[in-house]
Amino acid sequence: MPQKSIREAINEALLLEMRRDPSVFLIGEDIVGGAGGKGEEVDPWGGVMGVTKGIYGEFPDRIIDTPISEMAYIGAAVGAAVSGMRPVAELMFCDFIGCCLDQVMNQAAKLRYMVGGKAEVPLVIRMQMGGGFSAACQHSQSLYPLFAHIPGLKVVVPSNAYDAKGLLITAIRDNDPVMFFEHKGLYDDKDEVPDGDYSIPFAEARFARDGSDITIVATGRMVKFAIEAADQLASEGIACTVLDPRTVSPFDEISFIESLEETGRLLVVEEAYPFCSFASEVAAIAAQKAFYALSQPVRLLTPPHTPIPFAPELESAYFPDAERIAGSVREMLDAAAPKRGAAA
Amino acid sequence: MPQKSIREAINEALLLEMRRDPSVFLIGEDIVGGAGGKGEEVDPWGGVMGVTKGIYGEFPDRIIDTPISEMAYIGAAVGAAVSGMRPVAELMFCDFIGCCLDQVMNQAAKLRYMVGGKAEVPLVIRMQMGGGFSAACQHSQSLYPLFAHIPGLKVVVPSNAYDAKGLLITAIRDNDPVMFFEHKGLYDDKDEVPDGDYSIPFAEARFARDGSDITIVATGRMVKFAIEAADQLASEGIACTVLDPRTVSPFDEISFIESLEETGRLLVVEEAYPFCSFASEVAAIAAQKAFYALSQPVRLLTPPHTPIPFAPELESAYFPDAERIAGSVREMLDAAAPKRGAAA
Amino acid sequence: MAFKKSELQRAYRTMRVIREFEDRIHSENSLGNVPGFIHLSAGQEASAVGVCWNLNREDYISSTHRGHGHTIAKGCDVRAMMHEIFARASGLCNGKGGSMHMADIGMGMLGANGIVGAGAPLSCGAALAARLRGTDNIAVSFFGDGAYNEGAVLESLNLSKVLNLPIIFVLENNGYGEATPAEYAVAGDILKRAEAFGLVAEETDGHDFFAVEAAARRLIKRAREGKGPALLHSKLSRYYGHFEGDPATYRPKGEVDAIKKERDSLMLFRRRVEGDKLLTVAQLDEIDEAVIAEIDGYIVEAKQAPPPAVETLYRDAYGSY
Amino acid sequence: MAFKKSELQRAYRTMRVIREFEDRIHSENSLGNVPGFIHLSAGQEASAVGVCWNLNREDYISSTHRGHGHTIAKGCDVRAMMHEIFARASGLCNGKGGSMHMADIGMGMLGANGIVGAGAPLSCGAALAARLRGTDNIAVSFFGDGAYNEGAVLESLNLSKVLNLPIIFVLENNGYGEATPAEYAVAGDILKRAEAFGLVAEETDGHDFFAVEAAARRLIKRAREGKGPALLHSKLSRYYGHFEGDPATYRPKGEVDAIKKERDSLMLFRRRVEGDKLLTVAQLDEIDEAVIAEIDGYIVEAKQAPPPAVETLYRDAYGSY
Ligand SMILES: Cc1ncc(C[n+]2csc(CCOP(=O)(O)OP(=O)(O)O)c2C)c(N)n1
Ligand SMILES: Cc1ncc(C[n+]2csc(CCOP(=O)(O)OP(=O)(O)O)c2C)c(N)n1
Ligand SMILES: [Mg+2]
Ligand SMILES: [Mg+2]
Repeated sequence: MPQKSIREAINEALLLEMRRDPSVFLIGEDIVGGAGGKGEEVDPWGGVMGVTKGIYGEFPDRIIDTPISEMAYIGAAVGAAVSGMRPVAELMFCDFIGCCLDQVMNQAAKLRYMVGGKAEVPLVIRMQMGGGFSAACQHSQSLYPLFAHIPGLKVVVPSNAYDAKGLLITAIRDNDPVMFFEHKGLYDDKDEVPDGDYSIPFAEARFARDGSDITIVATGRMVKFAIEAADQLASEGIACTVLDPRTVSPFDEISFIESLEETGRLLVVEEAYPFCSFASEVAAIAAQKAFYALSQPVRLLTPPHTPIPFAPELESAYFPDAERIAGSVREMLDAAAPKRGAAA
Repeated sequence: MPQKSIREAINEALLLEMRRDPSVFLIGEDIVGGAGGKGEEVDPWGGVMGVTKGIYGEFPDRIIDTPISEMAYIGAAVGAAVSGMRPVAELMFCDFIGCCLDQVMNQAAKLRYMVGGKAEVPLVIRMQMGGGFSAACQHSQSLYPLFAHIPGLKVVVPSNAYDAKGLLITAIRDNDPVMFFEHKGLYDDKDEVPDGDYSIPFAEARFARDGSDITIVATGRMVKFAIEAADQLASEGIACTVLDPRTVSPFDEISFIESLEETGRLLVVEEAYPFCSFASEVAAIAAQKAFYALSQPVRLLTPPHTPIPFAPELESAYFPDAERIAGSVREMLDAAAPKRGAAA
Repeated sequence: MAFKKSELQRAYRTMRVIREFEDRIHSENSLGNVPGFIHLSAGQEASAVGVCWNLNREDYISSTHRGHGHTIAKGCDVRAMMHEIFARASGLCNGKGGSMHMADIGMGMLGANGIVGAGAPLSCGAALAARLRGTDNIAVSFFGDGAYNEGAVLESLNLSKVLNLPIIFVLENNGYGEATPAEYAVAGDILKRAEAFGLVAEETDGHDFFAVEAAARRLIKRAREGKGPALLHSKLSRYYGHFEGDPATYRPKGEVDAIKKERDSLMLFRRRVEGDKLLTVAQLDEIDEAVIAEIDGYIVEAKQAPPPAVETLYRDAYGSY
Repeated sequence: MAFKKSELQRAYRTMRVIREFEDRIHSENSLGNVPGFIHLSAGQEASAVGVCWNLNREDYISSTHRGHGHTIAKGCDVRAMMHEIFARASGLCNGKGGSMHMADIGMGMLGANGIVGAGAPLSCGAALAARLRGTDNIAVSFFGDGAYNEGAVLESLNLSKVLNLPIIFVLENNGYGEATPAEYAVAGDILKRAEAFGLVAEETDGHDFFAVEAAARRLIKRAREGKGPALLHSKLSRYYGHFEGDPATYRPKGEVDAIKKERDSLMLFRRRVEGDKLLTVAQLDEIDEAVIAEIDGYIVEAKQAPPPAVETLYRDAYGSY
């Protein structure tokens, strides 16, 4: 199967869906670039990370550059969705949600409910997230927990190219507003990705590794690090399950609880802020619904409760990495507590 | 001691601090009312709930009505705070944060950190929250978990008049941005409130009831319902601790864990959305740090993961109430599981 | 434009329905019969009806917290609206939305809105959708003088011109945003603001159906022809407080009474059609009576209708989850 | 205004420092020596220096992602800035902020900003603070053509007029917001937009220090006297890509070269002061050489300076927690 990067996988998903369904269109800032200008290229940018590059050639009318007016154009995407289109809007960095949260939180998320189900909002908002670029505190956030808190939104956080394509296709075909998070540090990560169209259902977690000693839940870039750690630990005789929820909301509770019933131990690794987070949510679900399966305290490996620092040395200490994941697992397994699981 | 409503307590805190410190000023929409107009009263509104009524008379220059431009005036409050003032801004309903999140999340919350500690943002944002008025999905939210997720912000959720006054005074004197949530359904609730100034430290939970059978954590209006439930349960021989964190961020982990060590059981009652919430956070802390104290699964009593409905019948089914709290406690105590606490 | 008699009857009737709808909610509310936050548009009927007169079902409007009039003018089911006001399962939104969230997408009504200014981007989107589909449909964004200072509205003005959207912004200036006079809150010049964004802008007498209808007609025609966005500044007054319960002491004494006496939209309409002998007093009275009976019927019925079943609480957050 | 010789030297020197700062970061960045996202302001020096020429330390400015020039012009420590660029403990923000968050509150610099338009409300606040304190200090908000379409900026225009704030909005129009031409994104007329909000608005040649200085002087004087807010439209160009790494293929070939040849801010300054015999070529060359050496020294030093200690990561989120 062909190897493709996440960037290519997303580009392909967009093109395939635009070909399939004329109501799909793209809107965002510089997702083409050079609008109305005198440069030589027709789409000099294709987004700040080049993800939408090349689409303009095929669909010049269905990829729209806007002024820097997030509230207006994200809101326009909501309005277009309610009135029958399937917009895929790009919010360049999820950090910019501060400029348009209302249209997402109070309009898109609530519209269907507030009219008693008599409206649909088939909208996708694609956003960059994540650290690792020394992009500092306003361009490195992973704000999906904030969106996951809001009823009415679905939240997707792919960790690899295959999933990115299949989940984006599902997102576009979904009739609810879907927040689609792309990690800026993963765009070049390659993976086997079929050329044709395929979709991955929401709320189906992926078992990236199977192992009976511990369940590591991780999303986005953290999946990569968790896999690295698991592979290292495997060579030490520690068998880790790495569970990638893929969709944060809805969350695949069933797979998660099943896994905990097997392993009895939970480590959640997240790149997002820790407080009132998805990591907290996963731990809370365990404490509610898999309590008797747990043999020892749940552990969360997350950044500290601070903004994201600029200096590379600080930034790399800020985010969890494979080494710290492995370290946490070792500490958990070393902990004296007897395994409780089946006893209860 | 005089009985005062939360409305009065907040008004009093504002006045006292304005008298004490000339850098304190108020800014918001219609917190005076009638600006530049020809009505007879000088401050016909004093805010949509009358909380700031009467302040204009004493401080006409330090209570400022703005156009309906949340991003600009909340941002102006941030800018004034950084440049040496102590603004208390009112965001009429916390639901409106969608129009100004950037200034709160990316500016106020991060400023101190991004300049290496060489700035201070002594800003308070007062906001209404909460349901119970059939005000429907855009005027009934309790969005404090969203703010608590953001490092750099402090989040205060008072449940009674005494606390509201003392916490607001602390908030105004604090050098960090403080999000102050006022439940619209509690404004008329009365309590003993001293006339003078006093402050309540952050991260000091209040034990509203003491009891060794279960710890009920609740904030805002839910504290009232939890107390009601606890008093009812007391008459049935069930002894509940009702723990009111008062400040959600920072959270008083110490009191919380101490209480769990005594009771071994945790019920969290929240009015906010459930997913990635403060309720999840409290449960997660228990699962991490009080695991061996817990004798049975943690339980969360929250609204469902949906927007807030309009119809009174739906709304009252949506929010937890005293009866459901009591019901949950009874179910938990009826659960067969043996108390594990000390054994581990 | 020459109106047919039946058209005049329909226009008057719609305005009268709005007035009666609002007046009756006002009295029901004073009796404590109506749940939630209510903002009434009595006094502003001519603007809603005059603008929507030029719209098809396939055109979209977005509205505000003060949205009953627009919703009625766009042709939504008044009976279902009244049931919604009373929070009934049979309401327009099945009792889930209430006054601030009246909407009927199928009728081209994108919704009242609890967030000031939030309708403007939504209407931009509906206008964009119309353009992408290649239809000549347009969108209208109704908002108030207070909303003219919201980022969402201001950005939308610019966006609409950049994308040459078929949209009309209807600024219904009733002189106040809550308790704050427009003269205080709206700096500079209202028409010039829109013009500076490249929009065509016109002012009209929002109390006068015929004036509004004519101005809206011109602007909407342009928009349908792909000639771009416009702003209509509709000057009018609201009769009740900002919300039900507001004593409106920020208004000078007698302000509302004077307007009622001199510039009432129904009175002006009557004066014109009676004067021009287009409709008789009797014909108009008949409409009044019919409307009074109609609205009363809805209220009687709504009061007895069942509330939504509690299970419905859990539905409709998602199409699937 | 007649400038003293020492003033001319200082103005030229500051512009030269900015240029050299940016040019050297550009080359260091090409070598992979600079972390993070970098936006350079080479070409825009005259605007930053011309405006800040009229400010006191107690006046505040807010800036943008493209903020080095403003920060230098406001008098912040250039050495500490370079250390910040290289993410050092000795940096202006102790290595926590980087290029996009350069700030020095004590010097009246409220910060570069990673969020387009976000500085405008902050400056409104600083202006309001000045007014509340009864000083004659003012605030400046620098932003770009692209930012002129952000709600935060548009709301701020209105707010500044409503509150009669002592603030100058300096719209630095370099023709592009990222890859998007201003002609596409900014609908209508730039000056009229501000005027329609009630502001005084002027246009100036942002390449020409003397033009900018004079225009800013007029507007700032008004603001200090309590006569209200103004907008200065400063037309200029950036020499590098939007961010470091952007090949800027959206610009017509030769656009930048032509500007460098004809409208370079340093060249124009030299032409004027040499022509008017205010400074000699030798005096100006001497400044150039001194600045080159100075900046080079900072870079050499910054490269060797220690990074922030890892423990500092946990500090500074709060004053207390
Ligand atoms: C974003 C936001 N800010 C503030 C409010 C509170 N609010 C509701 S209506 C209103 C006044 C709106 O004034 P205007 O636009 O003139 O409309 P009118 O009420 O006069 O019809 C305000 C401030 C809100 N609902 N949303
Ligand atoms: C709210 C927000 N939207 C988008 C961006 C991405 N972005 C960074 S700079 C920029 C262009 C800004 O253009 P302009 O205001 O003209 O400033 P210039 O870069 O030309 O100096 C954009 C879109 C951002 N940082 N913040
Ligand atoms: Mg109004
Ligand atoms: Mg620019």
